Amino acid sequence: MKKLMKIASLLLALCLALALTACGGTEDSDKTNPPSGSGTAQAAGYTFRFKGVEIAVDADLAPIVAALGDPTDYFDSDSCAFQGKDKVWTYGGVILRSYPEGDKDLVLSVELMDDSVSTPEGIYVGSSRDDVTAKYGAPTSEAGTSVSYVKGKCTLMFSLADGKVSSIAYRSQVLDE
Amino acid sequence: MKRKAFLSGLAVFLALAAVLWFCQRLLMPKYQTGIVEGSMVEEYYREELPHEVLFIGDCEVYENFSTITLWENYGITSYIRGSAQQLVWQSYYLLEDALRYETPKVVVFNVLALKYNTPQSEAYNRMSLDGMRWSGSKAAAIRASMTEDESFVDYVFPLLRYHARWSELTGDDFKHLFSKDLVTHAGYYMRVDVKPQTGFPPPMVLPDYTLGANAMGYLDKITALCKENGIALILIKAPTEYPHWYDEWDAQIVEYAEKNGLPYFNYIGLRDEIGLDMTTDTYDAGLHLNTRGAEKMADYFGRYLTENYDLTDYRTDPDYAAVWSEKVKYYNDMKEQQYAELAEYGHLVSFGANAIEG
Amino acid sequence: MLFTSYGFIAFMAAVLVLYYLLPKVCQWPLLLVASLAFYAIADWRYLFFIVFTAASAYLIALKLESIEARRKAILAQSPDMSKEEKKALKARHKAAQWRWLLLALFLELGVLAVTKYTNFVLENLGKLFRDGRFHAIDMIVPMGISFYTFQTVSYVIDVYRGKQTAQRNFLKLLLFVSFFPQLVQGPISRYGDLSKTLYGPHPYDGKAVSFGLTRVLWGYFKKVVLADRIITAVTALIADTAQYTGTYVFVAMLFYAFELYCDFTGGIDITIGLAEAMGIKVAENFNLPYFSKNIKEYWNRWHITMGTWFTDYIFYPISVSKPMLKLSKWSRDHLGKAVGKRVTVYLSCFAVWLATGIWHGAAWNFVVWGLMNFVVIMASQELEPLYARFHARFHVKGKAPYEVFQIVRTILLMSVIRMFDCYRDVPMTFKMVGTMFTRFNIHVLWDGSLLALGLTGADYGVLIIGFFIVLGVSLYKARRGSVREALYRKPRAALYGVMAALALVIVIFGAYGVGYDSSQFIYNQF
Amino acid sequence: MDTLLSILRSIHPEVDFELCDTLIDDSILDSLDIIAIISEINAQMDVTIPPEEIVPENFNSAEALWDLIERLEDE
Repeated sequence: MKKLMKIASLLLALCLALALTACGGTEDSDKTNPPSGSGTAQAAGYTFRFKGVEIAVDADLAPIVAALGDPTDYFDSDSCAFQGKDKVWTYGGVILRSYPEGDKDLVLSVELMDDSVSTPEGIYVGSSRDDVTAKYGAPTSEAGTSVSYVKGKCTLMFSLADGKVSSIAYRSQVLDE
Repeated sequence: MKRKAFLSGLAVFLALAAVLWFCQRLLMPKYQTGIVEGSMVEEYYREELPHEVLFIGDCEVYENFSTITLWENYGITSYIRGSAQQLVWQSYYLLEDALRYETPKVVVFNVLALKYNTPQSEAYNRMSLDGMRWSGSKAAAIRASMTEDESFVDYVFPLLRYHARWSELTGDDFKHLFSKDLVTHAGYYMRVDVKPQTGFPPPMVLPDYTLGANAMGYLDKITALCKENGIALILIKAPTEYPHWYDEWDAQIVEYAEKNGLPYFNYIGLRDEIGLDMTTDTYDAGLHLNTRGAEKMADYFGRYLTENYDLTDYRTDPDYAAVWSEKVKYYNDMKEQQYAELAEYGHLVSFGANAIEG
Repeated sequence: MLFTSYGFIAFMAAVLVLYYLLPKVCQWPLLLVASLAFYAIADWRYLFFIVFTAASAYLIALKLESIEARRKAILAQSPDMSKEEKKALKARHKAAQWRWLLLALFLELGVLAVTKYTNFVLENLGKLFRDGRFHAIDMIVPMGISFYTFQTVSYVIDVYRGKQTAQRNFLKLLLFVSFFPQLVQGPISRYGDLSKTLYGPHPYDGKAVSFGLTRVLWGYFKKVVLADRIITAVTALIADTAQYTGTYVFVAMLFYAFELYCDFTGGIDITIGLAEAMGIKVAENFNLPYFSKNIKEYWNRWHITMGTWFTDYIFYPISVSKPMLKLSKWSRDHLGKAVGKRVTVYLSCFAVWLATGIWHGAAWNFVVWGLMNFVVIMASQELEPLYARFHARFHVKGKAPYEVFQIVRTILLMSVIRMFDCYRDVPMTFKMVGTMFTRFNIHVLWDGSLLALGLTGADYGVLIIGFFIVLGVSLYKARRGSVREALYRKPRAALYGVMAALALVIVIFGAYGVGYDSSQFIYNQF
Repeated sequence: MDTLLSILRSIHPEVDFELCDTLIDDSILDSLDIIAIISEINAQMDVTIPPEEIVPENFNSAEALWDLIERLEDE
């Protein structure tokens, strides 16, 4: 019994000490982390920065298109039997597509069609395949004429033609289902 | 005493079963107004006479071919076993199901659905599967179609799926508790309004243009099933351009058709020959044809059918003529009603999106 | 396999039917097979953990008993032993038993500690040192490990204390440890209790089966219709701490109190009802806890089996241990009688509530939650003389309005403390509770804001009616006793009718299936 | 026995300990009372009650408790 008590009291003291120090720790980290559940940029995956707006796949589209201003082209289509609309916004060489989820539209994909824009890592249409692997490393997957990198819930895809990037797409994994 | 307890238990159990059955009828969506696509699969079983031509596939068949025109112009008896976003395996099992009732001479399959290789959406699954009569085909169709969150039991007892509708019941649910109205014309979904095609956004670049192995596997099964039953299979791609049908996909189908000795027509390139004008012949800016377009399409396709297949002209058969004249009447009545609504309101009010109840 | 899955319902039905169809000698083996299958379906690797725990308890319990048997044999062989010699013999054998007991505790609690608390310790070390040396690792936590470990520990200690003879059949002991209805969320049964009815044989008894199934249905009603419905709003409220402050926190608190009650008691009703239908008596875990007049009473009526476990195996051993008694004596002599009397109680209670908090979850929230309980219980203990004087003066004790006041006070107090297990972390909880007093937005109760939490008016209707049904049944139970017995005295169709009505209500109004995230039983994770 | 009774009375003055034999069953004594009693017995009578003896049968009445103390003294 004596031994048990000794162990128990030691453990108690340890817990208490930990409790005091760690509480301070939690407080600190609280300030650096944004509140969870705010649902904006998904820090985990690749994101694209365009006109100062951070765009991540599966993010709510409404605030993004509001911040981007008037598109050069807009298209929407009813899906069969009214299961929501698929929408496409075009801003010059950038195409934004959405899919309906509940009563919101989420980002399905962002496509970079010309060299007026580049990824935050500096790859643009016309970069060579070697440029891509230099920046992003070995691709997660390769299929036909494209290489893909998966990070978080985002697939970053480079289509290649004649050894050069012909288009770039940030794709939601919804597309692979 | 024991017997009495058993009997009262049995009575209560039967009463519970009856109430549950009634609730199930009440709570299942009726698909009578607005979203009528959910009624299509079920309506097939109301057909009295067999058909020589059977279409299977998604909206690209049930909105693009007027079965009534096929009858009126060629005496072809046809039916469209279509449903919204019908996936290839659903087409296969719906065909298998149809073969329990009849053996058509020609089956027409629209290839767009081959782009989907995996189960997609619970809502569409429900519309394509709930209406099927129970059989091994239905069970297999369910198993092939379920998304991750779905369970088979929900199909066996649809009440488990639709129980939460108690707070959203509408007049239709009571009115159509035991009887439903026809919503299609031998499977054809009528829309007479016009919204011209203006253009489509550039198609998405894909990482891989190979059609999925699962989807192509079911196309193989459709081909084999038709061969087994002596049915001629025709592959088509409807003349509408959106969702985009990639050239890479088309090449694969051309190759497949050649290998299997099947005719394949991509009607996108044949629009001029058919006489389609996408400024007047579509009701939703080019996604689907309207009735004007569907009649042109049917006339063109009917000619091909009569020239190439040994089909019977049933217009002279009094039994068929009687049944089909009713269909023609319903078709013309609905057309008249839709045109009247267009004239009065400028758009349709009891059909399509505007008719969806609150 | 969640209780609310179709799979579990089918599993339960199959076991029940087989249970009465097979010969009676097969009943407990069937339960063992079912329990292991239940566990293996969740993850077959879990089986290693549970078999290890059961096997170590089995072997050590036998060892403990053989040591005691040897002592008795020696005593019998030498009847002329002196009292001192007997004492020395006993001390020697007790010491041997003690070492074996420590080994058992080390093995069983060790598995629990490693699987459940490694990441907690690593994360906190990571925060402490901030040099990336420590980070959480991927680890499997066997389902219900806290529950079955506690059951096993109580078995070994009871054998050690001589209150229980050891089970000689390993498979029977394994069934006690893994009995599937109570595997994931308790109650924490004692071997002496459960073993009386667990192994049967049980001939078919229509009354027991219909009573058991009625209770199962009642559990599903609370769980599926009420708890799983209101949880949508609770989740919404605690997820957005920026928007939902002030009165919203109060709403979250009450909703969570209702949700937790329905979820936990509902789950226990399913467990006890299912066992009852098989003729097995599982200890009650609740006794109308929300009718308690103070926190101490509340903890005697809520999660009872956990409370008595902590009392019997932590509180008593610590408080009557020699150092504790010495400490108490010392403080009495040096610090006065008042302190001497309190020191034992305070220290033991502190230990118990710390342990209770940690047992509930590996997070600081739970530690603080446990200690808050400790503080409130001690405070009410200290205030008791004051209450006594107040009661003597105003003669309100026992009067209905005052009792209602006491009950409401207890519920509110418990609900506030419980906020610690729903918000993200400890500082956030303090902040949110604080906003209840600093932000005045009581209008959200009637301006339609509550309809933006994921529940429709119809949902609130179901919840309100359900609340009154639960309240009515509880009041009946408190005043007149068993509702099922009352129904049983009426023509048989009455009981069957209630069962059918419950089934119908669950099917139609249950918050399950597509469109509802079927939430796990809250207590599964403990 | 008198020492025991005075200990019990100091904790619950309102209870007639010579008559009552349902101290635990009727929840007159709670766990806090029990350890107060045990530590008083330890202080005043020099008998240690081990945890395994804390069962309802031993605490339901003053008499049962007295029997327990005598038995423990004897061992």
